[in-house]
Amino acid sequence: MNLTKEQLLAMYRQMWTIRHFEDDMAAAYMEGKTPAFDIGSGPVPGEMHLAAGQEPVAVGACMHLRKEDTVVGTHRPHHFAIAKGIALNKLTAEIFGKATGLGKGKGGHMHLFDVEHKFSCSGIIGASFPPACGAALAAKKMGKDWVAVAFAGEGAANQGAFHEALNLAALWKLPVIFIIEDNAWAISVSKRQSTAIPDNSQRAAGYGIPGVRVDENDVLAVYEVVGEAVQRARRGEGPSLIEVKTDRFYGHFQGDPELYRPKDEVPTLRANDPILRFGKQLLEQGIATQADLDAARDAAKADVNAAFAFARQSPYPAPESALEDVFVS
Amino acid sequence: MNLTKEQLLAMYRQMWTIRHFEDDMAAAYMEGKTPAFDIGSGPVPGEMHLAAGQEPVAVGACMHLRKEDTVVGTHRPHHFAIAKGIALNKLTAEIFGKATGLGKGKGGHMHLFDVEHKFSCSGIIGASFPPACGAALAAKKMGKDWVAVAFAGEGAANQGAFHEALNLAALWKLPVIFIIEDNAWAISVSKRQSTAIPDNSQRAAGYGIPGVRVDENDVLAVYEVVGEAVQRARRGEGPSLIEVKTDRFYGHFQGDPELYRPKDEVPTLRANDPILRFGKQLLEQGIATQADLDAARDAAKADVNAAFAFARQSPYPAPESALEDVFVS
Amino acid sequence: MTNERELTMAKAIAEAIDQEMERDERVFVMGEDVGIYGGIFGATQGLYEKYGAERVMDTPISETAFIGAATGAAAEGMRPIVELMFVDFFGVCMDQIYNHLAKNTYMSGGHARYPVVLTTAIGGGYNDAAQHSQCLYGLFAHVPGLKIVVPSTAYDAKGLMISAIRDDNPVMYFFHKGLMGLGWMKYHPRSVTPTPEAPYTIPFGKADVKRAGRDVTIVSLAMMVHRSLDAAEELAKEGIEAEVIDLRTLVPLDRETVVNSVKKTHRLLVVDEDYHSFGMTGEIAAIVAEEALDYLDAPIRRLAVPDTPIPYSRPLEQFVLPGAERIAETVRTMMG
Amino acid sequence: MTNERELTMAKAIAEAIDQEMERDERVFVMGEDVGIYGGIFGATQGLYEKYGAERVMDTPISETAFIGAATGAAAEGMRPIVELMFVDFFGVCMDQIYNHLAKNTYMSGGHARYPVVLTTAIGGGYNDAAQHSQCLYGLFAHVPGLKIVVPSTAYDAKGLMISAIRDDNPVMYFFHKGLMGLGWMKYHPRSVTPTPEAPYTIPFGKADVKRAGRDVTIVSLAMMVHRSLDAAEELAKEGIEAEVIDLRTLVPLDRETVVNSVKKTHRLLVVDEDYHSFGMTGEIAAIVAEEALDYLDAPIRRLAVPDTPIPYSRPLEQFVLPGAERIAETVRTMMG
Ligand SMILES: Cc1ncc(C[n+]2csc(CCOP(=O)(O)OP(=O)(O)O)c2C)c(N)n1
Ligand SMILES: Cc1ncc(C[n+]2csc(CCOP(=O)(O)OP(=O)(O)O)c2C)c(N)n1
Ligand SMILES: [Mg+2]
Ligand SMILES: [Mg+2]
Repeated sequence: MNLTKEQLLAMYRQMWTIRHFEDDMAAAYMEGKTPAFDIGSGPVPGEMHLAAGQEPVAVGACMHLRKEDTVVGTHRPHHFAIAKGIALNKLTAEIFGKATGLGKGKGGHMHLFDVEHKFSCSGIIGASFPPACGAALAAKKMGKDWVAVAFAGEGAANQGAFHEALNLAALWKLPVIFIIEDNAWAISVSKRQSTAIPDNSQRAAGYGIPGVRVDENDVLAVYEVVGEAVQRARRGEGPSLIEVKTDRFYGHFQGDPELYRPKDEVPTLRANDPILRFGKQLLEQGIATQADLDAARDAAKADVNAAFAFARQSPYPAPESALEDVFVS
Repeated sequence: MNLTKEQLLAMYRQMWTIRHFEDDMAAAYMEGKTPAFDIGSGPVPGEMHLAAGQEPVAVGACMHLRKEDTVVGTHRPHHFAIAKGIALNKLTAEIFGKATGLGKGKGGHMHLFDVEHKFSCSGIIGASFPPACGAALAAKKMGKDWVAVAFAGEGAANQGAFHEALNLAALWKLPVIFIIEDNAWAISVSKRQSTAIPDNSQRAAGYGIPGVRVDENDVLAVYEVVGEAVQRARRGEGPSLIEVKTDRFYGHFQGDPELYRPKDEVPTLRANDPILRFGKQLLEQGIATQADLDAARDAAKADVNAAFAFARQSPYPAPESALEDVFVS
Repeated sequence: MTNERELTMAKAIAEAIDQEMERDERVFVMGEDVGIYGGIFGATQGLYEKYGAERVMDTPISETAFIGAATGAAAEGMRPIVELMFVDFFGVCMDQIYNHLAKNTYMSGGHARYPVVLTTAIGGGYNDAAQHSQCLYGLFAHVPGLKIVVPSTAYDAKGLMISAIRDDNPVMYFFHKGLMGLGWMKYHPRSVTPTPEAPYTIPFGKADVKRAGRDVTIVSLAMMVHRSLDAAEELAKEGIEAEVIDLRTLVPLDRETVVNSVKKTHRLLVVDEDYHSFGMTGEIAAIVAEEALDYLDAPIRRLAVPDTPIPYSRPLEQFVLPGAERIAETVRTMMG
Repeated sequence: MTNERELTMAKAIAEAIDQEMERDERVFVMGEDVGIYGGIFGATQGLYEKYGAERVMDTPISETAFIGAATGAAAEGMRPIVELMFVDFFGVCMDQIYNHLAKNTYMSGGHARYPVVLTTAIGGGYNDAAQHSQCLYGLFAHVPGLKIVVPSTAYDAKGLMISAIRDDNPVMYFFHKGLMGLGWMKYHPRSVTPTPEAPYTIPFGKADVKRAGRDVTIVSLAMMVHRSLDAAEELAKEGIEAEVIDLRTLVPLDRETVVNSVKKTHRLLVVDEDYHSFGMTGEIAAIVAEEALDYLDAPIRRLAVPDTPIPYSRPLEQFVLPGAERIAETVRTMMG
């Protein structure tokens, strides 16, 4: 692993950006929803899927990507969007439903589109696989060494789209990397209840492509494995499938009573916080000082604060603007 | 293989029933379509997909099945229907669009339903997999040792439904057998052009179930492999995936110009006719005499003749009956 | 009715399923999060605890497989109730629904039966955006072979669900999230109604006149029934008496009640939370233009989502969803 | 026009694609059997020979993957033309079409562009039964975000295809099998028309009055335009002059031409090969009931597939598909 101190600290900081973002979003989400929780009230209404705990996947993977590379995310998209480099202001404003948001308030939390950073996502499970193939196909046709990454949850690996896209990508040797976040749950349904084999990366054999499982929720482990896949894709050698074990700290969505989840599960996961572990590692290996770490974390917090302030201060879109943008002209 | 002479001759005869049926159907299909071919004219209009050459798959597999077992076929369904034991008269009449047909003329060649023999099929590629899982689920719930078989072409193995159904069946240990007919073509698209790996049975590993490839278009080879899968399913040990190499003697549908197909392919395949080979084998092994074989073949031909006569003599449904049967009462 | 216990629509649905599961061993439930979770919108609450994982089955996120499996199980004599979590997700499994479940009976010449109830959640109003807020029942009513049920109250929901389960045909049963009476989503209080404990059925194809009136007919279903009733209350203060018809089922469709009402009121407004064009509002308007043209004293009017995806942001979503005020205003312009 | 060469609709479509592929490197074709085979209905004939497998790509039978890939490629600036072999198969890939291709532009606030042309075959009349004979354009016109093009002649087909390819929005392009002029399927001879060789465009949202008349307006599209014209010829012998409007595109929809025609003729018949209820005929009828109610001298009439799946057997299929005779007869009942 040939990462510089700057790069490692950038990763550390990005993980904190994500964590602060998700934690602050959790708080903002509850505004206007107490004492009586109503999903449609407050400054941030609708469903809210947070990725705290899952930072290693997004950050470890996207560290390899350039602006020209495409990322397609999921219904739980903030960590991917942040890791891909989307402007925090526009991202936050979109989730607050503001005119200054990525989609002028039309998309919302599950539908973040950034043409400049080539990011999109979808609330439909399994929907990330096909468009990532298309982006990769376009790169190939245009003779670029761009790659595309499709992220998905372990629950999504049982959708038909997974199979079709993997076959197509393998058949056409497309520069695409399929990354499965195995957080053990698809809402209340565990992986064991939904998936006939324990390890989705083994499904790669059905398409004749490399399949790797990362068994630790560790940013550097992800970085290493995804790095090989990205290099391979850039060299024109085709797709890879990677599954990463990761941890969902919050409920499936905010407000999830989580009755299906063993009581001690979340505390255990949180005790193994991947950001704290990474920080400790940087300290122990003498790569960074506590001051470095604190500065990174503080900078992340400042960024998030600024983005939330921007979002809150931004105006709502004009009601009639709902009628615009069905088609471009 | 513990097949009696009677059983072997029954299989031989059934293969001839299928072959005669398909050949006679090919001829009937062309009636009213010469000199100018018009897909909508003649006594048998619409698309027509024939399975001559693919008899080993249907006959070898269905030999293990009972009336209570379910078979779900494809757009190329005649061989499966015949092997499952559907009354030839009703089958033929349906394809001639007659009131005496399985579906009173409403279904037609791609939509054959026989509730008594638990047979159905569909013109949609990949559609056989899910309902077969459902039949198997029902058997399990009812505490029966019935099995379900889903047939599909090698082209269908790249549909999302394949993946979802295999996972579901494996997860729930359903008594279902997935049998892929690899006739090398999906209309004009070859397996190599459509499928990232050469052997679909390898995809079984992605679901933790047995996967077997039968590399010969041979009825006894199919019989043996499917037998193990059926026993396994009846014992409650779950599903299996089997791919059988087989040969399509006709075009994809009747009228297919087959420009995509190497000129010498069909003659080569026909020179290796699986029925003739099977007959020769029975002779050479002293199981049957030429007279036995001739009698079986003649009996098959007589059955087919009778069915076609029945179909031709049957009346068309009353036009207004088109409005009936959308719902049952 | 005053002494009867009141239920939310979610509880009424779960109770109907429970009673039918008790009555008929062949009834079982499949879907995502229908087990311990009790259904994301509570339609299966309590069933897992009572009947266990064999009869209340959580599935993988494989809608094509498990909805297709419902068809296959029904062919064997089982009576599955299968949940598509949001109707918005139909695109991943529509083939199994409309090319198979819906058509197999016809293609079999009426010989094959598929007693499947396909439940699904509809509706917006809580900012869940373009992929989680649609109604889409018009699209399913357009393709033949599915009975289409869309209740608006707990009372209707229970009776229609029992009818659905006992029907030997595929029934698609749409419940509006904002009528389920959930603890975590605002719901229209009028959806909570007295609901008898004993099982009862409500026949399909019978619209319900939720409010009688002489001046204008408002035809609607699901949430829009209540918005129309709210509007009708406002209008009554101004002396305008609106008749509010709740279609309850789109297939079969009760043309007679609609047409007779228009013959009486001479005015028709159709209100829908589905998309405006090529949907429910057009069909109802067309039927009246065919059968009661000469009775109309004003042009037919329609209010629906104006052919945009459902936007996320609150002011945008509120702009596209028909509300009581806009309904009342539209009626006023028709009275002039 | 008399000196111009005549083309079949299939050739006109293939020529349009060819000319645009020459003009714009970003245009490419994907689909099942679009390569050597030239498309099952000939819409891509000759393209593989000219442009090779890189730009005319045969796909696996994985509609979700390759149609979704078209969306992804379009986002990168490519301009894919992607074929869904029969519209009847939409159920295996509808999610990628309507939740993504159709909605992404809106959800992105208009920032993202998806110049995809999704071609597909429609129509019955040759006994291909319930899963291979549908029209279904009404269903796609119902959900927002897709332009819906349905040509009836070679001339229209070419101009509309070039417009479709140059459009920066998703366009669904439906061609009727019985209008393609195939050697192996009966086709309506009127679909073969003079067709200029030089590229030209036809704007979306402009209906074409295929026959002018004063007595009744017949609104239709695809094959039913020709059946209506056949009926109009019969009716003319009886002194009834029908105006036949070919909508050509459902989204955008040319309401004006329809409404103005009805204001002139005072009678409306809508003819469709799609299912009767909750579809095209209802929408057109509703628009007229909203905008030209007072001009109507007779109840609006609709002719369409009577809400049954398409049956296989010839007498059954002929019974459900509207034909010239039934159209003429319906018009006669409206004139009384
Ligand atoms: C096609 C489809 N089916 C069901 C859903 C409802 N749903 C939303 S999130 C979710 C669970 C997804 O699990 P997973 O893929 O593991 O992602 P995670 O939530 O764990 O990040 C489900 C079932 C959906 N959005 N789309
Ligand atoms: C979902 C779907 N896509 C496309 C088609 C069109 N189609 C009919 S048969 C066929 C090829 C099928 O190939 P395979 O599964 O190998 O079966 P075979 O015809 O070889 O028996 C195709 C693409 C279809 N019927 N359904
Ligand atoms: Mg998960
Ligand atoms: Mg094949």
